[in-house]
Amino acid sequence: MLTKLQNIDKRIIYILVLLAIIIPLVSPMGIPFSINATTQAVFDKIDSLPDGSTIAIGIDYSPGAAPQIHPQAKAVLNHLFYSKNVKILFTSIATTGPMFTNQLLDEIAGHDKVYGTDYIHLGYLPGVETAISAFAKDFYKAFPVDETGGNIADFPIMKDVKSAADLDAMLVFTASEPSQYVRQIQGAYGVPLAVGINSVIVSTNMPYVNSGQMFGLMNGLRGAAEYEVLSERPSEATASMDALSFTHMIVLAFIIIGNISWFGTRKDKEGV
Amino acid sequence: MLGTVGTWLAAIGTLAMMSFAWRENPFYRAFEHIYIGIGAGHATVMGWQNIQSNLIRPLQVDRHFLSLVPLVLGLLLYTRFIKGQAYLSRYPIAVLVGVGTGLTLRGTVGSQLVEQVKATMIPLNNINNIILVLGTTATVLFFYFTAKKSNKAMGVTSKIGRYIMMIAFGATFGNAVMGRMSMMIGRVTFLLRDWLSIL
Amino acid sequence: MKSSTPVIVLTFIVGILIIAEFFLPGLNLANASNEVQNWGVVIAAFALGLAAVNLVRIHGRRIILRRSEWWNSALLLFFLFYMIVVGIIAGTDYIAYEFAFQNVMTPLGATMYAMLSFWIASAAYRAFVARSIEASILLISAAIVMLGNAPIGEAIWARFPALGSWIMDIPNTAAMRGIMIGAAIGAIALGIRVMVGIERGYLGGGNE
Amino acid sequence: MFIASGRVFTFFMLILLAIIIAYYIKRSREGYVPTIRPIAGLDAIEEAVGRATEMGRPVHYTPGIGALNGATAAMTFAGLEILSVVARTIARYGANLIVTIRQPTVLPLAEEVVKQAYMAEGAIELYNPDTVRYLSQEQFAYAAGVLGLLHREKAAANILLGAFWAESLVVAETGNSIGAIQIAGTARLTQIPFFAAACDYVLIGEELYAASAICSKNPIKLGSIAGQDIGKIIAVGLLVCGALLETVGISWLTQLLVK
Repeated sequence: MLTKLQNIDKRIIYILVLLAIIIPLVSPMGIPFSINATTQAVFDKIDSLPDGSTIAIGIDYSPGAAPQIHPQAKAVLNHLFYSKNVKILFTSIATTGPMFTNQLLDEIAGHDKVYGTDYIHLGYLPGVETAISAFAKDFYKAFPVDETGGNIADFPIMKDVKSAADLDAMLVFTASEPSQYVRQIQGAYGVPLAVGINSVIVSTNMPYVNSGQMFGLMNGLRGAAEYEVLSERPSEATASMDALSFTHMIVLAFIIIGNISWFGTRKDKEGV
Repeated sequence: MLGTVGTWLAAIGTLAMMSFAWRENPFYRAFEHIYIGIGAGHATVMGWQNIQSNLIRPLQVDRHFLSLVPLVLGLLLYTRFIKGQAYLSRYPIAVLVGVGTGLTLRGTVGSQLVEQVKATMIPLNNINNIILVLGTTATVLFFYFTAKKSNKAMGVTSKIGRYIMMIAFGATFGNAVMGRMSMMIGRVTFLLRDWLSIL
Repeated sequence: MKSSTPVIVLTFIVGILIIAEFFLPGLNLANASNEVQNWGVVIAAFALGLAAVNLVRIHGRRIILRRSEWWNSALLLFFLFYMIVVGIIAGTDYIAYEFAFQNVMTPLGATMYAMLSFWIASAAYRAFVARSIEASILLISAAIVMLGNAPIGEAIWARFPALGSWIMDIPNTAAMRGIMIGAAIGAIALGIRVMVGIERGYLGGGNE
Repeated sequence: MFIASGRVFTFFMLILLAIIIAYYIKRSREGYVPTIRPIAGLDAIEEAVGRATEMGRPVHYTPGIGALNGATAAMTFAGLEILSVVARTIARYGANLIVTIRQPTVLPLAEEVVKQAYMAEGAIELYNPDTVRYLSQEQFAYAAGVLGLLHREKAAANILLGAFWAESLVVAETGNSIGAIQIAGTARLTQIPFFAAACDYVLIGEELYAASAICSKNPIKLGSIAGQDIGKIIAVGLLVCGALLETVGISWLTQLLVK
């Protein structure tokens, strides 16, 4: 019996994980959750940006990471476009970034902000860290034209911004290497930086939060749900929290099963 | 109409990929190859756009003739197909390697060494700070490669280093569970809501 | 083989330029450094062509020789050329391009990523067994963080999120910092070895 | 000020490290060979190749998915260095090697490394131009390709050394399920736990960089490792002194670092 528990077919685990997602999505229970301090910090900073500030938003995730990060970006943009008067420059160092930026802008449509005056989509710049360092140095050189092909000097939003030194904050949504922005934006120009990232890279980025190099951080889908609650716009991320609970229970249950069976059969092993 | 076709296509692709978890099968193989093809094609198009904006535009519009240098370097990459001239392809590579090493050196010292050391220079007046300082020290010393085996002090610190790394690896793994599950929630939501309209 | 000295010298000069620009603004190297970094971007773009040649060679041969399941290689090449032709001629915002991007590439990528939920569950089941002190530490720390993340953990014990955050903030930060410091020194040493031409993997191996 | 403010200390730290490493390289040129503790994963490479040869199944190797012109470049270089040793071992045994590549810029390097390795072993006739395969620059398309490949080719060994992101667990868990011997290493901190859970041997952080020097058995590279150890002592010394000074309320050392 116990030996069987040690060698459960992986496919049974996979099916249970799927069920743990499907069932609560179909009939949600609404288990409450608390707000993490790092998400609160992102919200507080954005909420307190004075009118007329200029911020840059880096949309750097790929389709793979989108389910975790896209809801974060959407929650933040909803907050910015509907409750704040802040100028926003969208940039990207990921090939898939511009398409997600367009998708985000479509999804939050209905606001009164004007393209070119309140926000601008500068598009994609290749070269990864080199690209960040290049646009931080000079927006006009790095992005001579915006995503729509217009000369960026013709847009009123670009009038008083030349380089990263003119930014009041930068937010980056990425699943790869936020430290590049720490080096090139926060480190080089002292611009306050916050990131929305997928859960797995949170632990390696906590040192940057603790040392103050990042003023805040959003952790995966939960971070998105927290931001939705903070900005009083509960949406898709909030709805997924139950499924998150159940899948965690499945993983923990299998860890317990693995241990019980190992300890139960250990006697036999020692005999061998 | 096109939207519906798109959703069906996306749903079929999603199921094909997922079917790998059950077993490797022809359905998965077909979509694996489609995905590789599209991904590589997309990357090539992005590369073409880079050449447009960083090479052709500066040459044509700004008359920035220094851009001829990367043009030549880029073309030299292809000398590897010419017998006897393949060594020329090392020059563009040397530039790439130089840029990469330069960025590594200048970026790493500050943010991963000095900043981290500085962040750990904290007063030892509470248990958290003590754990931070001792834990960081022990972990760094775990990687000391030239220590003699007989060195007891090194043995103890490296053991503490191992334990504290185990805490970190467990935490990172546990924290990743949330992210990975979120991705599957995203896919299932797509199948149930956008495709089957159940939600 | 031609001498590799000029190549190493070139690597060294480019590397020093990038470093000097960062630390020594007095030298006014910013323009030169930007220019060279831009060259890197262009060269990387040219390399995509090499990569496409590799794909076409390997899969073209599979098709010509009618290797088993050659039709998969044909699918691959078809979609490769489809994207390249449509993307270059009509542009990436043309509907035929966006359609493939949004309905094939995006969902396939998201699904591959999502499958990690399966692998992570099976890996946890297999690996998180308290066989030794180290494995037990790993297991306990993972379990606490999971209970801290899932809203249901809060329902079980209100302090789980705080405990989970503490593990992430203190011991985890300590270990990650330690590894980071070590790895930084390792990367610097490797970087120096590359710049002075001791490490020549990029020249196709071989020692000094 | 000639040196950028805020980077003065960092600059001198880089110079100091460079001098120390150069000094040890010089010493090893004069015959000094440091004793270096073994790294378990490295010794396992030969065993893995041997097993693959016996079983008549290929070895899969990847130098990671990191780009050349970015901050993870060093990991890719380390991966390529070790590839040259692995490829030589494989050429010697006459086993079959498959190298998969995500970054187009890494492709020509990997091809060159493998070819040179076969030449060095006098086995150029065994070199197959399809050994090094570019899959796709799209991260998960690359991962999907590796999955299919591992399954179809039934790799006996799966060696992953370089910079990895989320695909690490996809590849390692599949390798585990087909029973391949797995050796993985990266300095990308977030991925180490997954390698630890699914692989037989893991090179953690700096071990990856050191491994490239150790497996080359080149005394000059080994010398630089002794230099790295001095660097660690300096870092720890600074850190401990700074913490102790902060404890008694003195913070000039902490301030010095931000100069």
